[in-house]
Amino acid sequence: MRILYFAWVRERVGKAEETLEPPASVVTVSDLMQWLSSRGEEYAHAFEQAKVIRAAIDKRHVKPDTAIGGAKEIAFFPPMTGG
Amino acid sequence: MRILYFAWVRERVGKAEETLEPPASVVTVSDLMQWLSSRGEEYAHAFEQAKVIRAAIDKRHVKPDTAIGGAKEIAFFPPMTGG
Amino acid sequence: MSVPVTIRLQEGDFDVAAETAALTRGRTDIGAVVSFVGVCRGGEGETAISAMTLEHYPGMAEEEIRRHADEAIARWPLAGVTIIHRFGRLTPGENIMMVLTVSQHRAAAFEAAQFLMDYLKTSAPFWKREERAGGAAWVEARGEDDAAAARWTER
Amino acid sequence: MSVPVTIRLQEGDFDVAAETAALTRGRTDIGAVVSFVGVCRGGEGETAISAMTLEHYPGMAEEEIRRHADEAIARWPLAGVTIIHRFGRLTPGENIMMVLTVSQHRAAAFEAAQFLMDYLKTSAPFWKREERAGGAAWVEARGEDDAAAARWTER
Repeated sequence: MRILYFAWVRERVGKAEETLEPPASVVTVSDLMQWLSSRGEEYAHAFEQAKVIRAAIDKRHVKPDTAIGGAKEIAFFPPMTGG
Repeated sequence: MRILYFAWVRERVGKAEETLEPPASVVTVSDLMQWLSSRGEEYAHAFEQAKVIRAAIDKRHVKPDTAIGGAKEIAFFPPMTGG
Repeated sequence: MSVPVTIRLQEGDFDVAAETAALTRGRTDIGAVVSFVGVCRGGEGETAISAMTLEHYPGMAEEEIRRHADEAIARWPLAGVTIIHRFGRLTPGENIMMVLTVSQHRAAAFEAAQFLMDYLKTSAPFWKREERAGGAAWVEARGEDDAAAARWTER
Repeated sequence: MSVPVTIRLQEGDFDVAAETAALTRGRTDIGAVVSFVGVCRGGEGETAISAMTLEHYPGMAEEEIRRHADEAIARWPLAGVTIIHRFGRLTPGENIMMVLTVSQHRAAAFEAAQFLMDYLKTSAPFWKREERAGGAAWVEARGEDDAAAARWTER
């Protein structure tokens, strides 16, 4: 699945997007954040404030407990500041 | 004192303004409307719905029980419909 | 700092973009620009209007609008207010009036513009007369406009 | 009748007057035109910003704004909505975004514009990064923006 990062999440991870296949044990958005955190220091830093980070599946906002099954694109980003 | 009429009050009275000196018994705005009503059919028609008509003394909205003493200019008009 | 307030009554049209530029040019303290423009509607069928004439009370109209602009400035942290109201004969699609409020943040600009509109509707001395196929008639005041104005004193 | 909705994300500036004309031209059913323009503020002294960069999530930003525009149309009797949001680098005094709502009466146009702004602030995927003398930093979301958005679901 395609994973996108925006704003300071992108800066901390060090890339704007990547394609990853998380293991079957990763069921929810929250699980995915935890799994990503284990992938290295830059990920751990990006997701250390996991409660603050927002997620979208296939371009729609989702809650941390949303299942990621079937998702083509998952994005992680800080609270929005547009407008 | 100068008396002004606007919108349908003006049309019914048949003039936009006039200068009148009401008798001393005319104390309030309401008294003045009653006194004007007695001045002829056109006035009676203009002020027959006295409760609907608004008044201003020297360019400020006033209530019917406001005293008219000292007023230079009194205006009568229907509820406003600008904006 | 004194807040710039412009109030104009005029027969001709106005240019919201030019008024906005005049109020914001060279400033970097403004984050929110809200404008309201009231437009002459035409209606449909037998009740369609062909034109509207706006009568006003010269002198009082400016003073009354200025009193409300001053009140808006006292209630909200505004960086500027411009209000222009036309009078005379207008046809459907023409602009009737505009309110422009600018502020650092949007809440103040939005609320002040609504406050000014609600008060203009109920207390600025203007009267509309509509021309229809069946003749001309003065527009009746709407009870909901009084209710809209009342909400600003209820809180 | 389908309500015209225009949503654009662009790097360049926009022209509120041209957008208003595009939405109202040839129509006589519109009585109220409300526009909001968000402008890049500069701030003062040591905290003054020299520029701001807007990052966005292409694709989702359009879709998210469209969902809210559709909701606004379902909730209020609107005659049209135009929303334009810029991205990229902007300097103080430059326009950031605009919301334009038109309707027969002012209440719908005002409320829909505020609703759209409140939701854009909290749910459209845009992020501001401000450049100051001391360096650049991402803008933090304001709690009052969440509160402003919440008021539309409370009633």
